[in-house]
Amino acid sequence: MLLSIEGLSRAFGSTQALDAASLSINRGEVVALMGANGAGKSTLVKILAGLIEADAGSIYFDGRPYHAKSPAEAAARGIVTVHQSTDVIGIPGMTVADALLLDQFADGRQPFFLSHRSLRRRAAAILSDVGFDLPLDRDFSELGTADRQLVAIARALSNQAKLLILDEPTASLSAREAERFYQMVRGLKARGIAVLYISHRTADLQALADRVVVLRGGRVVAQQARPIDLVKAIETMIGRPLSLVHPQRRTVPGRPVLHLSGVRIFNDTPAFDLTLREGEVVALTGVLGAGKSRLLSLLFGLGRFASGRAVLDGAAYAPSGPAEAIARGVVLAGEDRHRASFIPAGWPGESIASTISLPYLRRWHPHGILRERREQAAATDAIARLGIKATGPAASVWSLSGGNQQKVVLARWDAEPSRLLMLDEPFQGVDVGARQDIIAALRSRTDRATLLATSDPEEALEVADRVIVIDRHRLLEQTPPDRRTNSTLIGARHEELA
Amino acid sequence: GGIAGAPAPFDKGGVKIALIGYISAGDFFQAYQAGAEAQAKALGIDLQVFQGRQDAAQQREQVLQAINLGVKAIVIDHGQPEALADVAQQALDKGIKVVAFDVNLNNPAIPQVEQSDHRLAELALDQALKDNGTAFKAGYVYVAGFAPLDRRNEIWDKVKAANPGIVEAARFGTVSDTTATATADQAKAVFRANPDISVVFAPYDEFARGVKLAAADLGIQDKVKIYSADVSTADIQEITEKGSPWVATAATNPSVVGAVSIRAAALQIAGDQVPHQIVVEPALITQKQLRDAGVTTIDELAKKVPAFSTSTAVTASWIPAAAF
Amino acid sequence: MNTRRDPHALADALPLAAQLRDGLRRGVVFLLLAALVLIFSVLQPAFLTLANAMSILQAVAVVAIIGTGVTVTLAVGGFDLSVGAVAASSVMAASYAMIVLDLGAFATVALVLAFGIVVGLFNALLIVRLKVPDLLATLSTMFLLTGLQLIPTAGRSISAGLILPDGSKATGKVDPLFLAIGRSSLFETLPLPVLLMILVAIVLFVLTERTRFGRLLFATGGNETATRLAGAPVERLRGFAYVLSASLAALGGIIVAARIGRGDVSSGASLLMDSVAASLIGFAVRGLRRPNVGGTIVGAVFVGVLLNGLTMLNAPYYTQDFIKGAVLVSALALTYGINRKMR
Amino acid sequence: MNTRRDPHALADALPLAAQLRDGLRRGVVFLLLAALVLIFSVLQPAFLTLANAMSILQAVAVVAIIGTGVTVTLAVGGFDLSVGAVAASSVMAASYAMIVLDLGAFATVALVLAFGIVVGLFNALLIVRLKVPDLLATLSTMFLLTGLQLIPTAGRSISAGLILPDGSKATGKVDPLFLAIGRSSLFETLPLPVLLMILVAIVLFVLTERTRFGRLLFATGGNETATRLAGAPVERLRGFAYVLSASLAALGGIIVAARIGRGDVSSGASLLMDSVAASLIGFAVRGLRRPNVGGTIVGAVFVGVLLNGLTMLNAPYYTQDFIKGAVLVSALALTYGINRKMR
Ligand SMILES: Nc1ncnc2c1ncn2[C@@H]1O[C@H](COP(=O)(O)OP(=O)(O)OP(=O)(O)O)[C@@H](O)[C@H]1O
Ligand SMILES: Nc1ncnc2c1ncn2[C@@H]1O[C@H](COP(=O)(O)OP(=O)(O)OP(=O)(O)O)[C@@H](O)[C@H]1O
Ligand SMILES: [Mg+2]
Ligand SMILES: [Mg+2]
Repeated sequence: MLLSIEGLSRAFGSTQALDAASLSINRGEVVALMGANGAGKSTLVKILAGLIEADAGSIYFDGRPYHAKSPAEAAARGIVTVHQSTDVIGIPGMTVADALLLDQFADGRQPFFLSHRSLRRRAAAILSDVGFDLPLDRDFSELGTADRQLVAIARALSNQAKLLILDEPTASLSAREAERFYQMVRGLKARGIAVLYISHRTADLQALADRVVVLRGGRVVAQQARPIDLVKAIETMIGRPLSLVHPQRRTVPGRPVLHLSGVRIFNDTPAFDLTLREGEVVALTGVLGAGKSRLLSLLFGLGRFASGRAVLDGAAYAPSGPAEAIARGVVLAGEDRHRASFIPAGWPGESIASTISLPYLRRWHPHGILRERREQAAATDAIARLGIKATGPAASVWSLSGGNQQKVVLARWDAEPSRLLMLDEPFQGVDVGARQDIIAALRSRTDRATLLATSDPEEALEVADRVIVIDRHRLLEQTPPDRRTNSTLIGARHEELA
Repeated sequence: GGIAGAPAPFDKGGVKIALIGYISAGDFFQAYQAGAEAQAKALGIDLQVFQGRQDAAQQREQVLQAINLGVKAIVIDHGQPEALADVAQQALDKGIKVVAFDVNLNNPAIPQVEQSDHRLAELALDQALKDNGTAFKAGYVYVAGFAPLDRRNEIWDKVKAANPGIVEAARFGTVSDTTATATADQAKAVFRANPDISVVFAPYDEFARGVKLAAADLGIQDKVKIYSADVSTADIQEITEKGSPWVATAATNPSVVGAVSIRAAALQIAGDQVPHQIVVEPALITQKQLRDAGVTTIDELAKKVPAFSTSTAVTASWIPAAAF
Repeated sequence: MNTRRDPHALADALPLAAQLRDGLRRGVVFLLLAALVLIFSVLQPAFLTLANAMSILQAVAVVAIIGTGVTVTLAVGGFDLSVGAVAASSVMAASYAMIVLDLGAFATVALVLAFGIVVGLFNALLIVRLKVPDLLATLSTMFLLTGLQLIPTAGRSISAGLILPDGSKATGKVDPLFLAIGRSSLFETLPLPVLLMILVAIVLFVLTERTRFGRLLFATGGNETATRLAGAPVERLRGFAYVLSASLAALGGIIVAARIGRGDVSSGASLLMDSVAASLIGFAVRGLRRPNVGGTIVGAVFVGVLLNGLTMLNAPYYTQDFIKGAVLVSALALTYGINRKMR
Repeated sequence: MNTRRDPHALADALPLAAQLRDGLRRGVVFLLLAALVLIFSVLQPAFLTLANAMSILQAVAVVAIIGTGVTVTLAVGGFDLSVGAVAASSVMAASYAMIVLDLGAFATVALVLAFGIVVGLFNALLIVRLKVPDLLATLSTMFLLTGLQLIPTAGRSISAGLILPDGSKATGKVDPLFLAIGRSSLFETLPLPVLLMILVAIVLFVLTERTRFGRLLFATGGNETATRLAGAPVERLRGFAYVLSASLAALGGIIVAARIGRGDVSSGASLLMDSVAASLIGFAVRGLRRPNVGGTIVGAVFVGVLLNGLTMLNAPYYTQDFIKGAVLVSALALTYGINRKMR
């Protein structure tokens, strides 16, 4: 046995994040850690990674007691972690190559004196080992969420780990990168490296897990070895039966909300048309870097189309910035919650309530003086509706688990009516149960159009009335309405494009 | 052009002299510089002014730079002797004349121009003793580390020792962007803690203005008397104001000192001897004197108190008077 | 520059010991202040009088007013290094307006405030339009002003009868009404500068802590991108902060000019340091660990009490800076050092 | 093989105009510097001599050395406000060591450097252990030192024959060997302070830009959490930066003491401002827009050339600050303002 954990507990204030959890992993084994949002998975990971300390419990690793006080100590013992937050991977202002080599700078695997060329060569070697394609000389801050995850994975895989911990490494990867990633993990497994794996994507679990451990309320409530019954595991995890019925497509599409005609994202990319109607949910899918986020941000006023015309509710639409877009009823929940939605910890505005209220300050506090009660009410409502696990509306978003943070972002843009709701990778880290609830809520609204971008074709099929594939900044195909029969087709299309 | 009848090289003009100051800001130094410039102009001198900006290391560097520029003489205005002595000697070695104002370079070849801080303090304190007798409670405004203040302080210590009846009840002072108001804030605290102070010795006009402001704020203008050093147009107005507690100040005219410094340099270049010690005598200026003469600005002061406006120190028939 | 708290730290409700620790952390500046007042009053009865309290407030009014401006720039995630220079050049500008241009008190005040606004707009232009980093932009403005203020009078300070560079004599004089700004008191007790400080403090406290505008200011400072994506005019908000801080600095300069009654040459460096100190000490007040207007005022008063008391006790001036530093360090150590166990 | 459309890597495949703009942005400080040198040489032939070049470097050596220390603290995301005070008190400490304690040159240098290290450790303690924000911690250290340096001599400057507070007279004198640190030149041309500056610059340039240690310093400043998670000892890195900057400030103080030959009471405020200015101007050098040691040195030299040239042209001191500010603003506007179209 490589790792064995006995009775591990950890509380944050009044929240018992881990409650005497016990767990073990063998060499060469891939263990999937399942659990609803806020179940305590990341807390367990952080303890193993030497980031926080446990209140009680014991850990044995590689035959010796284990008590890491810093990430450096954890790495020295052979535990390498990819954390859930994409904010803690690289350094804005430094290159992607630097981000790939960061832990080698820290543990001294790199020579003391560096040259630009050797640095680039080593970084390229790391990338080619894992078979990812990343721009080495670009500033890390310019990378999208998915690219950041690739950096984190590549870096972790380049380490000499005995135990690799992956906390939602694939949350925004597309099928192609995910498949490449599965191969890598299997390769590690063959070399006897153990993997502790956390994901809310059933595809991942199916492809990789030798064993699943289900965590609920900080306790281990079930374990399964192969063959794994995922549905059963998920039901244990969320504590209720999973409805596998896909919501049906509404028959009456409403009035057109947004109409794009002959728009081009760049000068030299093909023009396309697109119409979004009231009451419909449209999913935009495509490989990593295909231009999903770019299209959404153009619609949100962050830049202009190279050509073409947009009409919103019958009037020309060319927003000069988010302020105007929001005023016109077009809103966007960005894909990187830390950068795009949250105020830092310890600063006014970090609470759940004020995170939700930020775009609506004028509406909710019409006289200029803050009325805390108005936003508390909205937050309390969101907490109940989306099942956000938090101590209350005044809790800091930084005290929430990753999935619950994401729910706060969704709650923000759902708090007031809009004409076009755009969601970029909305379900990152959101557990299966919550995702179903959110999807149902999204689909129940007929007063607006919803456009969401996702790199996971399965997810697109699960949520949307219409799925649009985007590739190299052109819209490729609008699939016919019957989604289930077409699911394989989209998957195939995806492969072909990639 | 040069001056007809003047000894070489002043008959041709264009003689280069460097003026290297330590402190750049403030009225005193501006007036000093203006006097020097006026005298230089009258003598057809090409005056190169270096700004020390209160940086002794930089001032030292500037002496070296002046040597490199090939000037005929260097006037050093204040500074730190330790930082200047060796470079001044280097200048002398290269045949460059050096004049020092208010910084003791301790070198027989360097004439020392002095406005005599000791004399300033003596004049002001003598007047204080005359007005108040030899026994009183005093407040003293002083910040160590500023050479002129340190020299004035020596006299204060001497006077106290000679008159045991003088009690220094409080010592305060601060030098900042707002010296006057900051000193006023301190003075208020001091007056509150020591209501029996009747005399304040503030040997720097900014200090005196602060103390006066404090006395006005507390409404005790008639209970204290302020004795200071230095003078400016604004000071004259404050001294002569109705009910002003600021009764006397001792001062030299900085422009005169500036002109004297340049003349000392010029005479040396022309080959004349100048005394080693050149003292510009300060004058005592009392409130009564100013009011009686109806003086409101420094120019009027210069006109009405000739001792204040001219100095016969180091001059020669060929040297035209400077107009300032 | 890292003024924010660690995103992984927390402070939830906990056992009594922890609550006490937390209370101490929040109250430490007030406790120290009370201790100082107590000690000074015992050693020197004249300390604890209304008149002396007013003297202390009068002494800190300018620094407090300028400090609140700095605080607002800190709130939007910036930093205004030019405030000292703005205040110093406002002193010059006010005297110039009256003595050389022969303006009255009202015109002078209007002119100087307009000057402050222009400087603020200039800073905003550099920072918001040209994207120059805050420190860098305000530093160059500082140098610019330090030089600029001296040019009209060729480096001389300004008082009635000033000889201008062209040789003529200035004819104006300081308007007594203007002097009243710095020298008169309401009901013979409350000095006007203190009143101004209180007004500024109240207005800015409400603005920053109790209005949606203040929320947006802080949000901009916390995460500019997120705030822009929420539809806020972040550029205008940041620009506003610089215009505000420069205007408050100009107001501070007006008060100084009215106190000293002439245009004095100075770099404003000590005004800058003292007002920055006030806003930084403000971080520790109530354990907020962030810029806040209330804290800035308390911070300024704290330093004022210390210096006034030490002067009354006739402590030599050279010990005052040291004691100021020592008291500051203890306040910080207590505010920030306590409660580290919670991680 | 990157087939992806990359909106930000457009620069390499772009029209000539854009490339020129980019070149201008990177080179603007050098262009301005060249222009200044040209103008000054034409107007004053004595400007362009080796001796004057050395004078300029000599004049900026201290500011450049202290500035590189500030740069390193900026690199780790901090800011050291105490460097001016450290340098000022090092001047006092050096003189005290020789004149009062009667130590020789070597012992004095060792003592003062040790003093710098201790101050750096104190800052590091406040910042790293007690989590006091950098600005706040170094500001209080600044006040502490400004006061502390005055206490041993009761506020007096230190020169041979100093009367101590207890009435006795100091017996030591300044060691000529010590003075040589500030006053001697290598081969009669290269002043020792300039040599020290060059050494410091080279060592720190290599350390920060060419070693894995330097990468970690910048990484700590850019994203401390990410760097810690990668296994780097971020606390020690930040501590190191403060110890380094205080030691360099102490070295700067040693040079100043050796140049002026006595312990002069000063606040160090102008040293602080000038070295901060040098490191901030450094941001604009090569268009890097981040702290960098090479830029700091260039920034210091830039200001040095400007002031030296203006002095040679007999520009009054009050125009010098203004011109300094104006040149700074133009350099910034060009570095940061250009290329905004591209986004
Ligand atoms: N720093 C913190 N402060 C306060 N509470 C915290 C903190 N970190 C975690 N928690 C709480 O601990 C619980 C477990 O969080 P954890 O991050 O381990 O969940 P998770 O299983 O990783 O969830 P997710 O799937 O959403 O990532 C949550 O209720 C969360 O709110
Ligand atoms: N706001 C942004 N800032 C910087 N780079 C961006 C931004 N938006 C997109 N990009 C970059 O532009 C390219 C186009 O990506 P875009 O994000 O539109 O594609 P995507 O299909 O959403 O892919 P991803 O899964 O990476 O988000 C990518 O290389 C991405 O890194
Ligand atoms: Mg998690
Ligand atoms: Mg995307």
